[in-house]
This record gives sequence, C-alpha cells and structure tokens, in this order.
Amino acid sequence: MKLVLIQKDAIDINEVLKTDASNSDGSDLIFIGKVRDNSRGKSVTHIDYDIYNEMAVKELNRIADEASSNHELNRIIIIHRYGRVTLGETSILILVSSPHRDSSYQSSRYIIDEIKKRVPIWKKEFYTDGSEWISDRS
Amino acid sequence: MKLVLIQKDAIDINEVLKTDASNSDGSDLIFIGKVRDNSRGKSVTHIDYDIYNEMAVKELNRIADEASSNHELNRIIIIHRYGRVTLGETSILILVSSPHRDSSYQSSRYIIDEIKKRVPIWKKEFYTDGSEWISDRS
Amino acid sequence: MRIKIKVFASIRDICGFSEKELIVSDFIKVNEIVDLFVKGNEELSGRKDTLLTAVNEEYCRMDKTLEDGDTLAIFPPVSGG
Amino acid sequence: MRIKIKVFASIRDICGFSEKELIVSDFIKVNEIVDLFVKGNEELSGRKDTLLTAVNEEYCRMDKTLEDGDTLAIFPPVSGG
Repeated sequence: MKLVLIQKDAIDINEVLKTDASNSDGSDLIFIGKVRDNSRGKSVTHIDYDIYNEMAVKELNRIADEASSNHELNRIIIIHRYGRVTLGETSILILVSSPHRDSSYQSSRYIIDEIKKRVPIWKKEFYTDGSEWISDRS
Repeated sequence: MKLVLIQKDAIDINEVLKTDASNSDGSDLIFIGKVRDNSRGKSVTHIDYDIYNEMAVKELNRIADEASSNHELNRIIIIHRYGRVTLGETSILILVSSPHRDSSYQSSRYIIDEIKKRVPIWKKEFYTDGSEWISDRS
Repeated sequence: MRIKIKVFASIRDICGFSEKELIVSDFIKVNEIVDLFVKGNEELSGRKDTLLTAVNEEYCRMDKTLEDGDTLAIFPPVSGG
Repeated sequence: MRIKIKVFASIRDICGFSEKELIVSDFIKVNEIVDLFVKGNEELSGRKDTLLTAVNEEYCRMDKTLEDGDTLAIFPPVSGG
C-alpha cells in the first residue's frame, strides 16, 4: 500500500497511523520533519513551501516505488505540506510499515534522503528580520 | 529530556508527541513495534509480556543515556507495555528528537537493537492452538 | 513551435512570473532557453550553473531538444523536507 | 546468609514460583545456586547454558560471589520489543 499526499492542511498522525493499517505490519517507523525555531543563527518564525506539484507527486511516487522494490514494506505513506507551516508544525511525515525493522530503517532513511535531493519543493524561511529561499544557500 | 515508562495501558501517540516537545527539535523519529498476526507460520491472537520491572527500568535508562552520549538528541521517550497486548496494538514506542536526522536514525536503531538484546522483558505468544515463550526459541 | 515555461521559488521571484508560453524555433535546446532567461535577468547570471531543469515533469539535461507543447521548468536546487 | 531469588518467563513456569528467599552459606557463587535449581528441575537441565543471571538488577557473571541480602534473578534470553 502506497500513499503520497501533498497538502495544505496540518497532518493528523492518528489518521495516518490508521490508514490501511494491517495486523501483519509488525512495525511502523515514522519520520516527522518539523519547523525549527532557529536556522543557522537566525530566529525562524515560519516557513513557506513552494512546490512543483505535478512533478513532486511523480518523484515522490517514484521514490516510494524504489523503496518498495528494495525492501519488504507493507505500507508507505508520504505527506508533504505546502504553503505556510508554522513553528513546531510538521512539514513532512514519512511512515513505513514492515515486518522487519531493518527494512523500516533503511527505507525510511532512503526516502527522506532522496526527497531532499530530488523532489521539487523549496522552502523560504522567515526570520524575525527578513526571509530567505533556502535553496539558494548551498 | 529523557522519559522511560513501563505501562499496562495502551500508548497514546499524540500524548507522546506532545510530551516536552520543543520548537528546536527539528525532527522526530518514532519506532512503533506492534503485535503481528503471524509468527513463524502460526496465527497469533495476542502476546503476554513478562517483565523484570526494576531491572528493565534501569537498563532502559542506561540505553537512553548511551544513545544521548553518542548523538545530539533533544528528546528520548521509550515506552514498553507489559501484560496482555492484542493484535495490532503497540507493544513498544521509541521516540527520538534531534536537529539532525543522522542522529535520529542511528540512535533509534541503537535503542531498539539494545532493548532486544538486554532489557529483561519476555513475550509469550498465544496462537489459535497453544502458546509459547519466545525467549526459549533461539 | 509553442512551449510552456514554469519557474519556481527564487527564480520565480526574480523573473516576476510563475508560468508563461513562448513561441520558439524548432529544435531549440533547453540550454538555449535558459541562456535567454539568464541574459534577460542580471540577478540570474551568477547562478546559471546551479539551475535545474525538467521537461514535462522529468529532470532533463541541458542539451535536451524541446518539442512542440513541452513544458520546461527551471528552478533552483530543491530544499524540501 | 539470606538471599532472594527471582525467576521469570518460562523459568518461572517451570519452577512454580516467581520469588523466594533462601538461606545459603557465605561466599556462595551464582553458578552454585543455578546448579541447585537445575538439579531440582529436570526441565531446566538442557537449558543451563542459555540462562542469564543478574544480581541486584545488574547482569552478572556466573562466578560472582553473592553477599547477604542480594537479589539473584535467573531468566531465559530476553525477547522484548
């Protein structure tokens, strides 16, 4: 079971955990990325996410398929927010369910690493004194 | 922040996520172990966990301290159930929060691996036809 | 032929639009379009080597030849998660 | 001297108790107590090498010498998680 969502609304983890949960799952591993109050010495107030929606959905599905083909996974759920995300809120959630925790850890790590490399999403951090597109930094 | 709990009641993940959450966390990684409906070809109905409570609490705290000393972690929460845990229910939850996902993945993995090696907890699986202490199997 | 251009994040801020249609000559390559934009926007000149491109929602090389009806996206390094 | 014994999981089922006090001679070692239990319970005989022990809630070697008031726990390999 694979679910990829790009949504404006806050993410409800209880809903996510229930979505197609199966008694054969064995274990869930959930990665939650949250907006942090500081970034390289600046005080963050919120983040605006820009997203190339159609392409992001394609890439996220491809990454999920790659993870599935390399690991025994019962569930993969990837949810990324767009628009404004405030302090402490979840910007991304990745859930993988597997009978084997090796598979869970490796695939979860693979998914977040690949998302950060190739999914067309950009964050603009807002500080107490200004704002900055993070992609320009590197 | 470190919290180790051994409890009979079901685990409420929303409560866990809120416990001492900080806006500097960056990311949460949550491992959830669940009772699976099958185990080596047998149909599982539920699991009874036996626990050496005082020693388990000591070992869990020690494992959490080891993880903290090797990784930059803002939060560690470890909750293990005892007594009867039914199909699909969470038997163990491990949450680590860190500004760095490397730390989250490595420390979460370390914690679950060490728990399975050294914390004095034993599961008795109940099947449609009988039961078995799992520790005797190896 | 006719193609659609999409730009995102800081590139959109610089260009002042998010999407536009262009009439271009046949067999034009991605890098020729990118050059056009870089020449037209001083702020982009130092960043040309960091720009990423996708045609019809798939990452592409700069020497890819465009076809009629293609959507070309030009954007900076991604920073999701 | 007086020590407390605790047993868990399958070992408890076999022994028929979970905790008991014993009066033992001074300087007795952990393995001597374990031997006592194994001799008294045929079902334990094949499993002696798999048994784990802890004194006062800390894992210990089989040759550890017990002291008055110690709590010795004897249990099978753990299987939590």
